[in-house]
Amino acid sequence: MPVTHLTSRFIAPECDGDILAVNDLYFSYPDGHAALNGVSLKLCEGDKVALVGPNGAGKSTLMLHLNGILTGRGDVEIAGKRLTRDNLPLIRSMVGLVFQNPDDQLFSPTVFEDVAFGPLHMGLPEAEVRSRVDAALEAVRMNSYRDRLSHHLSVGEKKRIAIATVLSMQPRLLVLDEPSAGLDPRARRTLINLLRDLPITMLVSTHDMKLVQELFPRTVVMDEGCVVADSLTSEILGNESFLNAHGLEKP
Amino acid sequence: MPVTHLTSRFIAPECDGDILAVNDLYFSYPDGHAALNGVSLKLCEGDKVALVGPNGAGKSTLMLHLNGILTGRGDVEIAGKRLTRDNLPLIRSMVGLVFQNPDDQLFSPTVFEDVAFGPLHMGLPEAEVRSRVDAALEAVRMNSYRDRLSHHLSVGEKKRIAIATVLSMQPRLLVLDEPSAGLDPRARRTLINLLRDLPITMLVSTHDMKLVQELFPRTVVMDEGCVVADSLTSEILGNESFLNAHGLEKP
Amino acid sequence: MLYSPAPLHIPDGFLSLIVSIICWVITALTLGAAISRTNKSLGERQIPLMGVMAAFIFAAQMINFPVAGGTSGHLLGGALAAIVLGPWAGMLVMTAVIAVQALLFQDGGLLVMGANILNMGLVTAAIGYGLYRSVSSGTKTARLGVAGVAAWLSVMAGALLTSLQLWLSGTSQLGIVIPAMLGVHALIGVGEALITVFALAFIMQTRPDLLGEGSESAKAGRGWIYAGGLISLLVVLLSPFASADPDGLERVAINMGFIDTGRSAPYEIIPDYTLPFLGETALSTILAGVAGIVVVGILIVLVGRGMKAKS
Amino acid sequence: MHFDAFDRYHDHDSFIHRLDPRVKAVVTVVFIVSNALLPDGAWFAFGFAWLFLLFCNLFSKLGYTYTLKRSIIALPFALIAITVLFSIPGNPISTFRFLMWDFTITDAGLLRFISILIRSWLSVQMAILLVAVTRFPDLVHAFEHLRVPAILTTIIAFLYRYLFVLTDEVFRLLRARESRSAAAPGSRSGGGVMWRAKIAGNMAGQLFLRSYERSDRIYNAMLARGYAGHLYTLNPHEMKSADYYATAFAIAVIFLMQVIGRF
Ligand SMILES: Nc1ncnc2c1ncn2[C@@H]1O[C@H](COP(=O)(O)OP(=O)(O)OP(=O)(O)O)[C@@H](O)[C@H]1O
Ligand SMILES: Nc1ncnc2c1ncn2[C@@H]1O[C@H](COP(=O)(O)OP(=O)(O)OP(=O)(O)O)[C@@H](O)[C@H]1O
Ligand SMILES: [Mg+2]
Ligand SMILES: [Mg+2]
Repeated sequence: MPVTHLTSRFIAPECDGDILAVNDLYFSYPDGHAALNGVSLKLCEGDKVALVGPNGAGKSTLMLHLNGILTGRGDVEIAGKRLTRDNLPLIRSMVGLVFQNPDDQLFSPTVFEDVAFGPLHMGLPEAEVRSRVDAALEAVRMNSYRDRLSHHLSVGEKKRIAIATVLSMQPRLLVLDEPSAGLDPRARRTLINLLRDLPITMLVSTHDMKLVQELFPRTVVMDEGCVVADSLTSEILGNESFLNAHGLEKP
Repeated sequence: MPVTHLTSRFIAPECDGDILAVNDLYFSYPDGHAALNGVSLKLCEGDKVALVGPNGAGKSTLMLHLNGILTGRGDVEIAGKRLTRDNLPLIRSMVGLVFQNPDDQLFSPTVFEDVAFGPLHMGLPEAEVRSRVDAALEAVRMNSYRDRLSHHLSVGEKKRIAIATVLSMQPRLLVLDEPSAGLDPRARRTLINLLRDLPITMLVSTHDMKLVQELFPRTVVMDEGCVVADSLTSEILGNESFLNAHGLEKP
Repeated sequence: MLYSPAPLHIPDGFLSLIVSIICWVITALTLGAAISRTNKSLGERQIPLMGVMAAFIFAAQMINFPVAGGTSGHLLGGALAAIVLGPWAGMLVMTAVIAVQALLFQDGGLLVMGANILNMGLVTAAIGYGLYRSVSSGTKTARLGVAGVAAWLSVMAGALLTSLQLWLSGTSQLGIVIPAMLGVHALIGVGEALITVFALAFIMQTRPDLLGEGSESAKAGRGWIYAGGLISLLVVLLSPFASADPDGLERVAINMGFIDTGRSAPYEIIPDYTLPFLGETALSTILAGVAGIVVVGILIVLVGRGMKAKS
Repeated sequence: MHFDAFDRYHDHDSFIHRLDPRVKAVVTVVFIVSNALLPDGAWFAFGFAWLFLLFCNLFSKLGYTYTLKRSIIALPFALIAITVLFSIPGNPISTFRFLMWDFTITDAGLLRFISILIRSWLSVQMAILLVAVTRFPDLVHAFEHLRVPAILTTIIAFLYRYLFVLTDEVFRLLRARESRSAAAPGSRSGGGVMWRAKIAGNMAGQLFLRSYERSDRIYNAMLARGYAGHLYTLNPHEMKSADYYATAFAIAVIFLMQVIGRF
């Protein structure tokens, strides 16, 4: 399927990229598959941006670059710091990455231990760790769950705990990979309200066009490893032929 | 949350239950959790029915009863035969159950072996097994995949093979648990077309209300182990307060 | 690195034919017992369970944790598999893992697979389960503590057996291979022990039913306590002796004919085996083989007794 | 993530690919046994065995050097054999001092060391070739035909299928841990060794539970399709005349190898 390129209507909103600046990023997997073909993207403090595109577009691959789990050719800057091997741990404390499947995110027996992992790894003193865990659980409204076993929680609850595990690191940028997948309508609604209320810059990949419409003023569309549109959500959702060309649908 | 009961508007369509008749089914898990509290349900030849409800409503539990993987108190009749320990193999050949995660359903190394598993275990002769595998793969348009290894397939492809694994048993009733979860819009569209074209009675559990609207004339709503509505889809989707009361949303 | 070979997987070519064959015989006998036990005692649900558990052990071997200076601890899994699945099922699961590692990744050879299964699958499972079983009705702390010791010992036993096989094959010098292998594996064993203990603690916390009364793990007989204890005792006695006085061990081995066994060049074996006038070498070869088989036979009988006594 | 990287099969349409998997498995094992039987220093036979390997490589359309390139995997183990250089009595070749010991390499020791390496290297290459030209499920079928107990081959077939699912799961877990392995400016990050070991143990426990529960779901899926304790397969493998000829040829070559090695 050919990549339809931007009409001039789709132009990225003004932004000096003070939180995130990705510049001409290329990446191929070891098997030779080119997953990113020159991606550039900027996010400002307070932005809430949706990242959409068909399966295999490279969304998850891009997200894995934002805190250095993968490193391709090109620049990634977080809050003005270039991501290098040396400042990796520091960058990771600024970028909170939440994976699609909360089961991948939660590896400790209890909720408390999981949320405390990040702060503990950062070497923070115990009192600080505790207060951060409390604050993070408070933010996702799961304070009463701190001593529960994560194994026995419902998907929606796990999802919120997964978000808390990165909030406890007090990141400046929250990166969420398909947060609403597998949730029932009620849990999905709770999640939408939670994301709306969190006062953090966020980049969210999703297939849920209704979520995009409700929550994000700005949308980035990827296909075949390129950003093919970066514009106001209303504009992108209004252009049906463009959506179809990239395997998307109107909500 | 209190269970909202049916207004008199919600009445099951006329049906003599000639394919599936569930009568006052109760079931508790070994840990004591009562998952089904008196479920009754009838399906006629050719019906395509959606089963919706919030997480934990008991949808999957009900589906596991339909071919005797779980057995609770109450009656299950398939095509007029009461499900008992003795006719279990017969019932299992009539009810094709597809689980949510295709990785649980595809346990053989190759696609062919997986699709042949059902017919082989029904004790059919080799020629018959082969022709059924061909027909089933044809039905999901995956004939060219017969010698592929299951783990090389994409989620959408796995989903279709999973459906083929039960089609090869030529079931009279197809029971699908959340078939569209995790698919991107394009793969989802392919699946919808496939389900529309299959000339088999089916009961499909899903959280995807848009799928319900597009595909199923009749919808059954479950909550807390009971059927709380069984009616025309348009009627159910039209009653917003009822939907909200059961954690559902309009598409 | 997707997959890093562990130092216990012996490749083909490093063991002499006769040592490989003796190990295969011991392994095949034990596996035969395991298969008939498993077929008898377990329901049909066990097939998918053991298959997925084998994949679990394989995948869990990739979980590591940084120790210091670029080294990391990781899991071999023999003890853990036996503790959670019971000894016979644990052995079968480990056998499948080792076979797939050899077949698919050439991590460990085919002719020497008998030895590899013996070292990493059978002995580890016997020690792991046997010691754990002796406290399986004890407190949580006791169970975890013993599981840790058992996991550590199981790795040491694997290393000791590997060294002895290499030495008997004339591939390594005893005075070097024993301290080297045991030294390295004393550390690797600590990683094994820690992961095993914490993994068990996790399971006890989230699904205590899988390890409690009536679980698969509690079903096997008390004979395992003797078998596991006996092998552990051998390891505990032999390791320091072999490390401190390899020459002593060599003298013992020469006196008992073991050395000639392993090292007799393979092309001598075939004619000697087939000719009616058995030479001294060939006789000792056979005797050594028989001795090995008898030892294993006794162990199997002991275990079988224990199982019967229980049921 | 896709860890198809685990799959070592190379899809070509060659004479060797088409051979019955039993033939390939048996010839591989016989070849490896033959290597073990060759005496130390049987250079001609080693060379002949290598030619046989090249020939198989060529006929599999993998290219001359396919197995050669992958065969270094067993190399690290050679360290363990290094001690034979000094331990076998013979004429000294060279002596060197390391720390406080003198080491003398003897000719007999050198001969044995090199022979061990060559044997291992040849055997590994044959095993590499086997999985490159045989799909793993076919190999498992071959073992069924060769009377490996069904319970073992079934476990192996399941292991192979779920290897990919569970290793993906592990990699995602490792990735999640890595992405939260952060540091704050001015404090020592990483935690203590015990804590890190505990996290790894938790991950193993987590993986265990998920695998365990998955096996339950698989069992249900099997029940739903008529499983009642016995597994049946439709096994299309039949020995054709080409298979018999190929076996006879390979065994003859290996026999010749032994003859060359002895004289
Ligand atoms: N570990 C890997 N090795 C090789 N190729 C990979 C790997 N992971 C992903 N890919 C490929 O890279 C491309 C981009 O994958 P990616 O996961 O980033 O897509 P995505 O946009 O997140 O898709 P989805 O919506 O399905 O999550 C795909 O073609 C995928 O098949
Ligand atoms: N194996 C089990 N043991 C104990 N309780 C269980 C078990 N499986 C499910 N339950 C409980 O039974 C209830 C019904 O579960 P079920 O899986 O049928 O719900 P569902 O309607 O399919 O939900 P979902 O939409 O999340 O799939 C839930 O409360 C669940 O927690
Ligand atoms: Mg993705
Ligand atoms: Mg369900």
